[in-house]
Amino acid sequence: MLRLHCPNCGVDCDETELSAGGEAHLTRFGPGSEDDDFESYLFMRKNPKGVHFERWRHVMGCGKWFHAARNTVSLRVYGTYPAQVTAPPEALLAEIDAVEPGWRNKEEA
Amino acid sequence: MTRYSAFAIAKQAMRHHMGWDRAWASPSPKSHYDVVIVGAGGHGLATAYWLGRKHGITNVAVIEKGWLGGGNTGRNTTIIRSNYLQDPSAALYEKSRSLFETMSQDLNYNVMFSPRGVLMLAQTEHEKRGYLRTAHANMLQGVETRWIGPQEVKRICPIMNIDGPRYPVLGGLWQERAGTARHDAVAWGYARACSDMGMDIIEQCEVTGVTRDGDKVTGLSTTRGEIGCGKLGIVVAGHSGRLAEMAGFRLPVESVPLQALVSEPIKPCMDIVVMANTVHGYMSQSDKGEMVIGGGTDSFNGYHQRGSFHHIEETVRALVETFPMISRLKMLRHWGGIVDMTGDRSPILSKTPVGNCFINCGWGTGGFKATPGSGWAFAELMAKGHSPLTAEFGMERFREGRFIDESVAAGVAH
Amino acid sequence: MAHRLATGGRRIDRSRRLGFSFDGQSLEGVQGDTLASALMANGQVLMGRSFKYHRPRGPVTAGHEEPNALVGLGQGGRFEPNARATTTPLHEGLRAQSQNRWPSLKFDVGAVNAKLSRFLPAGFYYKTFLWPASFWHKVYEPIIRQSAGLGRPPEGSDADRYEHFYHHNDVTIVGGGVAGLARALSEAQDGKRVLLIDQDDRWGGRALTDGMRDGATIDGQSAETWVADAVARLETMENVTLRLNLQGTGVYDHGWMTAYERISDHRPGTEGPRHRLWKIRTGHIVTATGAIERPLAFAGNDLPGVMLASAMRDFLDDFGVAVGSKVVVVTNNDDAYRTALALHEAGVTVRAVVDARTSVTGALPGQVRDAGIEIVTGSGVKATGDQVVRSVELCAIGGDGTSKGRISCDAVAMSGGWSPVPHLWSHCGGKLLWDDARAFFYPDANRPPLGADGGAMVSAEGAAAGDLTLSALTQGPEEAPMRPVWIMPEKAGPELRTKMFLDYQNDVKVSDIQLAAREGFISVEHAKRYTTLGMATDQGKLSNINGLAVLADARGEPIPTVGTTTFRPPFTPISMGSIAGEARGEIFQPLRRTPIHAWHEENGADFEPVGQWRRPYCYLRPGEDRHSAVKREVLNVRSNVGLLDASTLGKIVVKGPDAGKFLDLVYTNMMSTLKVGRCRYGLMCSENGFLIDDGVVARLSEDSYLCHTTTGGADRIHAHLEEFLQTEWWDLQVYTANVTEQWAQIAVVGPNARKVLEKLGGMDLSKDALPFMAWAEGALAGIPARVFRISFSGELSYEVAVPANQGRALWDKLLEAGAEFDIQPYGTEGLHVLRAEKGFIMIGDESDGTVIPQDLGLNWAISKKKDDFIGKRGQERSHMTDPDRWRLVGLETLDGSVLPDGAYVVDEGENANGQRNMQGRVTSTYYSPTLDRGIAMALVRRGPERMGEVLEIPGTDGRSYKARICDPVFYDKEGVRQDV
Amino acid sequence: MSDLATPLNGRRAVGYVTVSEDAPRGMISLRGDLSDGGIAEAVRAVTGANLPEPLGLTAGEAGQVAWMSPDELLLFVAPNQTTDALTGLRSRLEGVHHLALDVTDMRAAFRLEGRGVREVLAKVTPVDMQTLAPDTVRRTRLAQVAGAVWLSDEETAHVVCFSSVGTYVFDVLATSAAPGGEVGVF
Repeated sequence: MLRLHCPNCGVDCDETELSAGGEAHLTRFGPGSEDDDFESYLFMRKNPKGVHFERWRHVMGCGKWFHAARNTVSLRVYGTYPAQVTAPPEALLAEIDAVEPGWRNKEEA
Repeated sequence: MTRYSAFAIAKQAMRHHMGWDRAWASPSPKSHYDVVIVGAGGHGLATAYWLGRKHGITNVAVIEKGWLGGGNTGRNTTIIRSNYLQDPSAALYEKSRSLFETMSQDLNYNVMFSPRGVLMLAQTEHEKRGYLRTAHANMLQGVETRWIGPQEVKRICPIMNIDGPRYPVLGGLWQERAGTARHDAVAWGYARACSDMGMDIIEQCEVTGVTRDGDKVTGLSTTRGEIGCGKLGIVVAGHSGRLAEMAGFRLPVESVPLQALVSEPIKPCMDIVVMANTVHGYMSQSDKGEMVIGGGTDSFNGYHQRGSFHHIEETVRALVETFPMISRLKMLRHWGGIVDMTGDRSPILSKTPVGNCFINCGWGTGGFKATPGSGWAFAELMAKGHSPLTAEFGMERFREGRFIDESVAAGVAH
Repeated sequence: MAHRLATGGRRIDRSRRLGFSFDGQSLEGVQGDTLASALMANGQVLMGRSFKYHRPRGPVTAGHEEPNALVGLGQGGRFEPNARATTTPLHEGLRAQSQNRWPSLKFDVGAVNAKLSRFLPAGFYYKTFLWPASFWHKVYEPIIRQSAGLGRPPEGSDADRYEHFYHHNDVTIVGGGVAGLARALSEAQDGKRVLLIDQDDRWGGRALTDGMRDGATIDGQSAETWVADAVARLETMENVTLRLNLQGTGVYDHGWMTAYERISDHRPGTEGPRHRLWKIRTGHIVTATGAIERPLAFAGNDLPGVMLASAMRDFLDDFGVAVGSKVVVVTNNDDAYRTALALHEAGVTVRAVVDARTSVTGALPGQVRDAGIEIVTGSGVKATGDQVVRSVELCAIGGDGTSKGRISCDAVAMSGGWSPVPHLWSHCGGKLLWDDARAFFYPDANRPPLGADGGAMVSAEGAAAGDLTLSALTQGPEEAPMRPVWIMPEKAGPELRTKMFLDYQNDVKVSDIQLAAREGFISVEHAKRYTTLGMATDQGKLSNINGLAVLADARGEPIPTVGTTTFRPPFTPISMGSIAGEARGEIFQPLRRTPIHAWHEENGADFEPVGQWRRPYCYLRPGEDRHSAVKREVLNVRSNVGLLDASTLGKIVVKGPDAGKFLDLVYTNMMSTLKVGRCRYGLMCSENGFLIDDGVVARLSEDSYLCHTTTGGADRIHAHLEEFLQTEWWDLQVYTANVTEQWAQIAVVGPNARKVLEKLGGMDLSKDALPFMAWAEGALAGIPARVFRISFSGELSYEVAVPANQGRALWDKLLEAGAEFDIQPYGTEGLHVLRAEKGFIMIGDESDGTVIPQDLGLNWAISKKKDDFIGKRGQERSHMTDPDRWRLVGLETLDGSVLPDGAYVVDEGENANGQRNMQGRVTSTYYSPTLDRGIAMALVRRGPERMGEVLEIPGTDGRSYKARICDPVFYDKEGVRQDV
Repeated sequence: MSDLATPLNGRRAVGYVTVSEDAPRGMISLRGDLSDGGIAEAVRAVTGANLPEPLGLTAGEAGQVAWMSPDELLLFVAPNQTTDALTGLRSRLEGVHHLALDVTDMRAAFRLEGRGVREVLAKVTPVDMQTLAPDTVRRTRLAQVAGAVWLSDEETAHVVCFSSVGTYVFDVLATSAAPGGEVGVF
């Protein structure tokens, strides 16, 4: 039963107040894009066993979307941040580096 | 291999059962096999079994990170049915269901297939239309199902409250030869049969890398050494993405925990399996007497075999409404398994972009019932490079927009 | 024989006598008894039958870990099977029944299984019942099912209610013994918000029994004084919540816990909930859950009267009940000597203490010797008896069981040592360590369950942490090391091993585990599943360690290598009712009601659930069935005027400088060109290209639109819009609001619609003032209203939206004004028929999540001018542009009959999997009252190119229908009726 | 507003906490950039109240203002003042990107009174009801639906939900407040 901090309203949300929105920072591919890119956008997911950047909506609260960095095995939450960015904040990445060195390599692989 | 029979038991009883053999051997890995299957769950073992039994390929290893049958094979609610809507699904699951009919005899291992009937309840007009559609499709697909009215529902499942008031039962889709089987026994039975054909089942052996020669797979690195292979089959529900990544391709798959629970055992009160999709719950009673209840999946990625409690709550709430008597039963235990969900919630049985490498994954919440059919079809695909049963389940379907979507009729789960 | 002593019993009040019954026999106990203590006070040790062999069983514990003494409690709507007699507080009028026996507890036919047990070893069923194939389901399985199970099923509805309760704090401490109390004090003094709970009805745990007996001191005080003092101090602290009768049952991620409160089980029928499930969100969890004593595996260890040593002294100390009058104590440790002393002091004869250790020197054995009780060292036992233990035979602990003599007795106290209770620690991944000397698993403080912040989420305290002597806190007697004994005697032959029970309830014996290992089920999970060890209702609390040790021995490996099975919640079984909570009956789920709902209820509405709404399917008049009611309603709309409560339709306001641009992205058609005051039908797709919703968009002003959605679409589509606004196109200046419930919306439909509305007065609704596909704002009958001239039936039609709280008033006024035209409400089925007659698609019927607008001939609603809209790219994929796709057509049966719902159109031949080829399916099929014949819409391969072709459609009714492909618009093809 | 109808016609249930439907109030949803001074000014003009802090509730002589989200406020005004207030807001925000709507009829509002109000709410919402400060508005889950909760004092709590589920929420609260269900920990 997760608890995530909503950066929009400042509330620590119970999982039952949230809805999950899947992997974060996907690039939308529209008309004219390559089949590969479009398939990736809709279906290919990192699905990592480890650090995952994901989207959430505080649906039973302020209604706003936000991002979270969470480990899918330990469920440790490294932080939450606004939805209106295309990449995780550097400070957050550094914090994850400190705890899980090498996680980026796993990510790239 | 000692044949199992009542006579064998009686004979052994005289010597305090000291003479039974191991059910399956536990060898060290050889350096090379014609085929290596990663994952000694039901599907992996069934694949190996049919490779040997039907295609004569017995130089096979099935390697397993943990203990055999320890993944979703041993964590599901044991339901077997084939009343699927779409042709490719109906074909695959019906093949599977028909193989369950003779599995105990085929394997000389009682897997307790119990065709007690599966009933999918309709509690809204929309759901009713969906099941009528499935009934029509099944008729043409050679799957025996029929629509039954509320009074017949009550007759075959007296503990159900069919009068609502919230969601009165409008009837249901009834598959009489669907049912349950003993999940662990399926894995054990296959393991014993594979071992008997000379295949190696290697437990406690984790894959750490996939060896390739150009764009072809040649072997595996494992915690028990290098193992070469002619062909590689990846059958590792919940961990498919990891293995695919090692082999060098990507999968349209996400992993989530799926939950289930059982009550304390009580005397028989329900002979069939009931699935109530409007209220999201399904239930059967095991031979031990426990009410076996399926819950929902978490909506976020996770590899923790726990899941969130509110799904348990939703399921139990729904079933108390449908079966009021369970309110005074007690929940004995609840647990979770990791399931792979694909973009259309149907499985992938496919060649991959990597030569000699095949993938069987994405069964979502419905894998157990497919075990023998999945193995049968995947073995054919691996042996021959093509199987009519797997033809529509290729991974290229997502790119083409050619989905096998079972949710369209009535939000069917499991 | 078991009996109540003349004195003693810390929990009972002998002056308050309580009548109860067991298997119909009237008995008496006293206030404070459990059912188990009361039964034993009446000499009744036999309380149940085991699962597989139907062996006679009495309680083996005095607490929550009890596997044997399970009974059915209560009756009717308050019947509960499988209740533990050891934790069931006695109350006046309690009715209990024994279980899993027939015809009676004493004479159980099923006990024949015990005689056949040699033929029924672990997993026997996998090896037999194989022939003939059909016999498993038809013959063998029903027999097995009938003899398995425990209690009888409850019947009908539960008479009680339940509830949930959320609690938040910094620290939750589970277990109110000395360790838990001390931790609570220290946490509270640090200013933390502390919740301290205990499953028992008193604080202090074993310190109040064993601690007092030992004369142990804590901080110089007696245990009793210290506990009372600690509780008193905690009670005065505002940041502390103390709660008894509340059992910590599950630990979940991120500091979430469940706890189970039994409120009225001991006073059935009183007001208030029966159980309350606590949902606790806490900063840190402390498990101070103590330890559980282990049985010893000797032959006959399951006979009634054989009991854990600690349980025997609990019955003595707490309830003044002696389990027997001649007791033998069997042990491998010093603790059990406390039982010998307690019994002796209470005047019960202790025949001997049999100790597996060859040298017994501790302080407690010393006291036993001083009391003149014989101590037999280096020995084990086997117990004999029938429905109660009669004697033990002594044997050398290291031998094969050769008898060294017999001691008659009527109770045996056994102790195999103690194990910390690690369940809560382990639920969320806390790891365990093995202590070889003391032979138990205990929490590894270096590998705790981790919380959301990556820190330790759980810590263990006291006995639960492995500190069994409480030496850190209490000053009690020193105890000498125990001697792990897993099989007694150690070289017992097969005959004896088949009588040594590990899992009592499931009848798993030492021989079964050894058989499993022999057959290769050497993984602990395999052994568990093969033998059912630990799968009984006590979930292995008594059996796990002994079973593991036997398995390890069989494998020739150390115990920690074998490992444990996974601990799963709940700690003890909890009622399904408590999990469902308040959600039952009327409040099972939210029932959404429109402002006109009450009228529908009062006027014959035959409802159907639509999402969480309940909408009238039709309105039944006396003597009507559904079919005739729908027919009447449809004809009345076509010829006259009907009313539909359309309030459930979604209404979303989209406003801002970029509103038009945004809607162009989310609809397939162009919305930015819509003129203020006009309406346009629009389609929405998913990124996959599939149709997800449709509805009419009205342009309210230059920068605002009102988007109508389907009933089911309101929340979903609003979320869809917000998702794209917030996470994809956040640069757009657009606000949305879901105002579905602000408005009651009533469709006034039929040739007389205008006349009815004109009677209300207030707005010019003429064709010129309000043409088709326009909307206007004003007041009708004095009620502020928006009137949309849109039609989903092909008739002259107005949808009138008024503020929801005035919806009922408008409805009443419309009925009144329409009376002279015989206005009639119509339901959802009439709505469906009317639209189908016009060939209008219905989301969920013609579309099912795999259909793109192009399949439905809706290309006219897909803008060619736009570069992008959600779904456009998806629709470009190869399968979506396949000319062989199934596309929408009308179907008319050659004989006018109605096609079956959900039927498929067949094609020649079969596919590679032997399935009949199909070339289409019926998406909507109705009897059309207007045309007096069956009409249908269908998706057919290249359908629109095949007009006039006759198709074959087999029904599950055995008929094969023939239908001709036609235009899906069956009625008023020119559309003149709606545009008048 | 000409009619003071409410979704539940003033229902009331007396348990160990009294649950009753609130008297009618006008409600206006206002979305906009709350950091834009114009919004604060317009809100003050029609309610007399200052802009609340996040999760806050402020009061003025003509109404209350509840913070709903970073770009949304809910204004409470006298029932006969809704139209005027709305008009006032819209005219003051001419040219400012915003959305102001009358949402009076889409909501049901309840009042809980008694010593156990925190406890009764703790049966239905995952919010920490023990520490929720008065005049802090929590939008959350109420049993199975969305709603908002705040306390005006230790013995008075307010609940707002969608009107279609008003009866459900009322029944859930009344059940939670029924005698015999006292928990007694706050």
